[in-house]
Amino acid sequence: MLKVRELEKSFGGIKAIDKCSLRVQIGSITGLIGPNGAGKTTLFNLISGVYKPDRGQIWFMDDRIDGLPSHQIARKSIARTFQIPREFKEMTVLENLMLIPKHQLGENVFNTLFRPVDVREQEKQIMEKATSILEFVELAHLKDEYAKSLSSGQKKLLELAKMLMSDPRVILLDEPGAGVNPTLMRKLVENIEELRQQGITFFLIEHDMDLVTYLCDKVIVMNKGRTMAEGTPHEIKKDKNVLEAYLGS
Amino acid sequence: MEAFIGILNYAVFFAITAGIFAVLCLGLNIQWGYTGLFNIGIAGFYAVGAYTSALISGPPPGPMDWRVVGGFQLPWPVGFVGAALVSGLIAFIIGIPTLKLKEDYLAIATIGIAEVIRLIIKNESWLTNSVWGIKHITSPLALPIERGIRALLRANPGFPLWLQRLVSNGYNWFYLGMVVLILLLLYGVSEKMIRSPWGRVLRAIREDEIATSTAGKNIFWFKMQSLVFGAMIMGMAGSLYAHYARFIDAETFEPFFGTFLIWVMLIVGGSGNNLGAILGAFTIWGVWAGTEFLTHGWGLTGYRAASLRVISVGVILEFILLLRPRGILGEEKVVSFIFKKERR
Amino acid sequence: MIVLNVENIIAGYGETEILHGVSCKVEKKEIVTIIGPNGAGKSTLMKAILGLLKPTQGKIFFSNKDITGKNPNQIVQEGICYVPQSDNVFPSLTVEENLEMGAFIRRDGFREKINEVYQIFPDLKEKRKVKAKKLSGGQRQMVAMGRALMLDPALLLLDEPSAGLAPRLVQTIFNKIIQINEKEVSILMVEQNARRALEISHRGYVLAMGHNRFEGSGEDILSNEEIGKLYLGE
Amino acid sequence: MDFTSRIFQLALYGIVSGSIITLGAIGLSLTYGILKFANFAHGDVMATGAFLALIFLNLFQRLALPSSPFHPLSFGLPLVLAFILCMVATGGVAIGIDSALYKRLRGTRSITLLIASVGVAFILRNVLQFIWGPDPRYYIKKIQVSVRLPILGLRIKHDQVFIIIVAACLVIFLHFFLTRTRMGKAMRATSDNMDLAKVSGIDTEKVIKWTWVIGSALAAAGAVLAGIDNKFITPSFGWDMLLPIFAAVILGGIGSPYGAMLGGMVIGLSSEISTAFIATSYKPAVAFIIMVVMLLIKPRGLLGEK
Repeated sequence: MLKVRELEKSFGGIKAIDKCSLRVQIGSITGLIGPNGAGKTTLFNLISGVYKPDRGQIWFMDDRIDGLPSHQIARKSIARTFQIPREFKEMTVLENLMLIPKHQLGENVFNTLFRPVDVREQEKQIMEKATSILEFVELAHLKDEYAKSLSSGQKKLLELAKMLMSDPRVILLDEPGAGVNPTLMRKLVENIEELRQQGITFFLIEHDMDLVTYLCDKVIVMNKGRTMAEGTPHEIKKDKNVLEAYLGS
Repeated sequence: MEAFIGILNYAVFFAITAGIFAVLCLGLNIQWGYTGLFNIGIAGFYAVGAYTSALISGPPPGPMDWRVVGGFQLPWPVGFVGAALVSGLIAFIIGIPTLKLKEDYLAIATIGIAEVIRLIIKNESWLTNSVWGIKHITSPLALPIERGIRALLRANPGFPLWLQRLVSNGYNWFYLGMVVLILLLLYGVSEKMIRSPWGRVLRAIREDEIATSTAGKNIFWFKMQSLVFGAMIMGMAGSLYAHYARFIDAETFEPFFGTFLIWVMLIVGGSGNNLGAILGAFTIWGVWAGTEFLTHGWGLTGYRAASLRVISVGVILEFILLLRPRGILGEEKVVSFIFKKERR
Repeated sequence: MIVLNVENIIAGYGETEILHGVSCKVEKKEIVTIIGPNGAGKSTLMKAILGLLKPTQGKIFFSNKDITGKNPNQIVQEGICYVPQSDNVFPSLTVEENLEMGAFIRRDGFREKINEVYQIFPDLKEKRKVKAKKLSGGQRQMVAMGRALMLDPALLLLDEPSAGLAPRLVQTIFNKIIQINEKEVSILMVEQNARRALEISHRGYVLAMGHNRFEGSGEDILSNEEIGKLYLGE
Repeated sequence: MDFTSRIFQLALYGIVSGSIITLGAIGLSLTYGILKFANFAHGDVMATGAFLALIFLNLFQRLALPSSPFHPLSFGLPLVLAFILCMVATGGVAIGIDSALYKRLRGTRSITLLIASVGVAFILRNVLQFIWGPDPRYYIKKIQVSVRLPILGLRIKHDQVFIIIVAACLVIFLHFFLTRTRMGKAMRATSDNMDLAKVSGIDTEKVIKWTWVIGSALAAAGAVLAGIDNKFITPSFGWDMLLPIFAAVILGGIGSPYGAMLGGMVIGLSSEISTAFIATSYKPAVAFIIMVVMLLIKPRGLLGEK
């Protein structure tokens, strides 16, 4: 499970995260909601190592991961998406995916120079995996295009495909629904449910309460940098404090 | 015929220099073209390579020198490897504070280290002989080859003049062969590396560092490898230069020849393309040589001619940036080797 | 009277064409909402109207005057103001300096106007010496709208005014939009929160893949089954 | 002279050279803030200013203006007029370069502009060298004797007092410009967010022009003051200034003009004081080392944000 304990982070004197504690159960889909400026994206940035916390702890399974650089957190199979897709523009779609798998032999120059056969073998496997994922998200016909030439919807799919390449155990989704049309949304929801069947944990920021209600087992509400409530979506919808602070009556 | 040999001999001289510049371009292409590392202190790595190699494989200090160390007269390959190692080490040290920051910081740090290296060369006479430079640097296999040439000429006094001229330029032919061989070798190795998963990570870093990092890649370490590897190649170019020119001093590595010209070469040729890097080096070195004839034709001499030539290279750069920012060749769309194999 | 008339414009970024001939109209005192899936070209249309990118074909008229291809500062001078979706305040300037920047091309009557803006957004008056980077999301949105109002625009363009705001604040912002409209400012907005936006709009357009798909009154669109299914998430 | 007074003496010189570095660093920081690229030609813009002043100076000396020096300074009306005119003219040169080159590259990656500026640096330096040659040119031939101050036996020249006062006045002027005038506020707004400035009706092209004019005029002022201090100028002056001004900007925090002022002083003081401990020829290296240390401990700089 993913556990955050008494986490704090300030920017220029303002506490973005203030003694925030929460836990995310393995295998669950947990939603993170809260008003703008509550610190949700900051929390994601702290978990994924983009920022370092000032105080407090983050645990994943039995390891403490707070303060680790983001590449080491990624290696613990915690993947994240960005609200705005960050594709590698001047690389082809296929290369965008092939970059993702961890611990590639060929990432060490000496292997490329002195163990070319092994490297080539692994490259072939990675390419097959990437191709099948591209088929899954229906981008296969674009595999040799520059990623920058995709439409914004396609970029969102590419982001999802990249995440699938990384064999994640936990996926942090930052507003998967933002700017996605309903058709694509349905596809995304289907994918999320299918992946959860395979035992992947989801932790997602979302504003669309309908989506949260439909998808999540548990919802955590954040306000002013700390958690103010948690429970099933139905409990949350009835919680008085939450209603007052967030949903409005 | 004699005129032709004159031109041919000039062409050999030209190709050696352009070849050394092409090596520098390959080094820069790894750093800038593929990784997006903005190194404008090439001259520093180039100089360190030249001096290291001269100190390892060059002659001991002469009676008139201020220099008290170096000159171990070890075989040239030792100097060559040493040059690469020391340049790489300096790149490593520079990389530590700057590679975690935005690209502009690396730029100013590299220009700074190049200046500091130039100050050291000018001031630390015990090591570098300061402004008097290091003279009589031995060229690899120069003694036996030149002895052979002399013997050949002595044995055949009947050679026509053009043949005598051709033969007496023999050592340059040998050196050209060596430069070309090393250039091809470096080209092959960097192509292999760039098309491997390693190169893919570098290109991803160039596109988006944060996204590369959240994909589990240690971007600092990859950038460091790229910086160090590029700097090592620059150091090798320094060694090639020192043992060809046989004389080095601080002026050799001033910012124009040591850094700026190489940038123009890479951008004109097409950064992100190793063939482009080599093509750019030969093209711009040709332009540079051509401007000499031009200024000569206009009767300009001394600093005026030199200034005008620098201005013209600057103007070429600006026009390329405005009109053809990807250079003559530009990067290929599909880079990794696995795709090429599959296509065939 | 037609305030804004966009006729068949084609526009995009560099080589990528996004709008393949889009038209729309805003009448005086109207609130018009543009909805459509992501990538439909809604924000691009806004940018084209404002001159942030130049249409390759088509015409844009504002109060019967051709403004196609003009620069943003000229278009603002004509009386169109724009509130971008994000990054819509100057963080290192104070609230009052932000408002002042809105009135950059205005030489007189600055004080009266700023008081008018403080009347609509009383919160801002208290914070007028505070740097905008210290404000919350909702307050920033208000600063951004206030900044746009400083020029007495005839037409206000709003790019997703409710994006990223808590539901409670969304209602406040929509109320402010109605309040602004009552001051005879025509409004053209793009919204993801389509239902809420259409409820307060006189008319709406549905955009898809860079083309006009549907056009009608707010109720028409809300009651259209096909559109409901596709874009309103039912 | 004992060690303490020697340090204080060097600190005094440090304030003089810090004033000059500050003027260069402000312009660099302003253009960075608004155009988002590190202008490597800024040092050579300074040098251009110094030589433009030389042209005006020669012109006025020929024009039979009253040329007797203002007592106790070592120069008179011609240099003062040349100083003012060269600030204007350098601003003009900067606008010219912008509209010929940078303007066309706006919208590409900032690093492309950076490369272009390296090209501009080499072009400017060699144009100066083409016209005036590599040897020093003199503003003032007369040697000025320094006066003794009543404390610690420190010495300073009247010209140097003039330099400090003029630099301080320019910095105060800039502060009022940025906080009190419409154009100054618009510059800060554009530096925050250029697109938003555009849609607010701010003519950002005009703001950019003003930024070039102010940054380059201050750079030219710094260069002429350096020329007054050293008595001579050379085309390589710009190159020599590059490391100190960049170090000052990075030290203060890139994009913050106030940081540039602070950074300029720190670099000026520490480079001068360092000569008490290491060889004078390594003075440029000191600026560099301070910069690297700063990058290691606080990469955003002293006054940098975010």
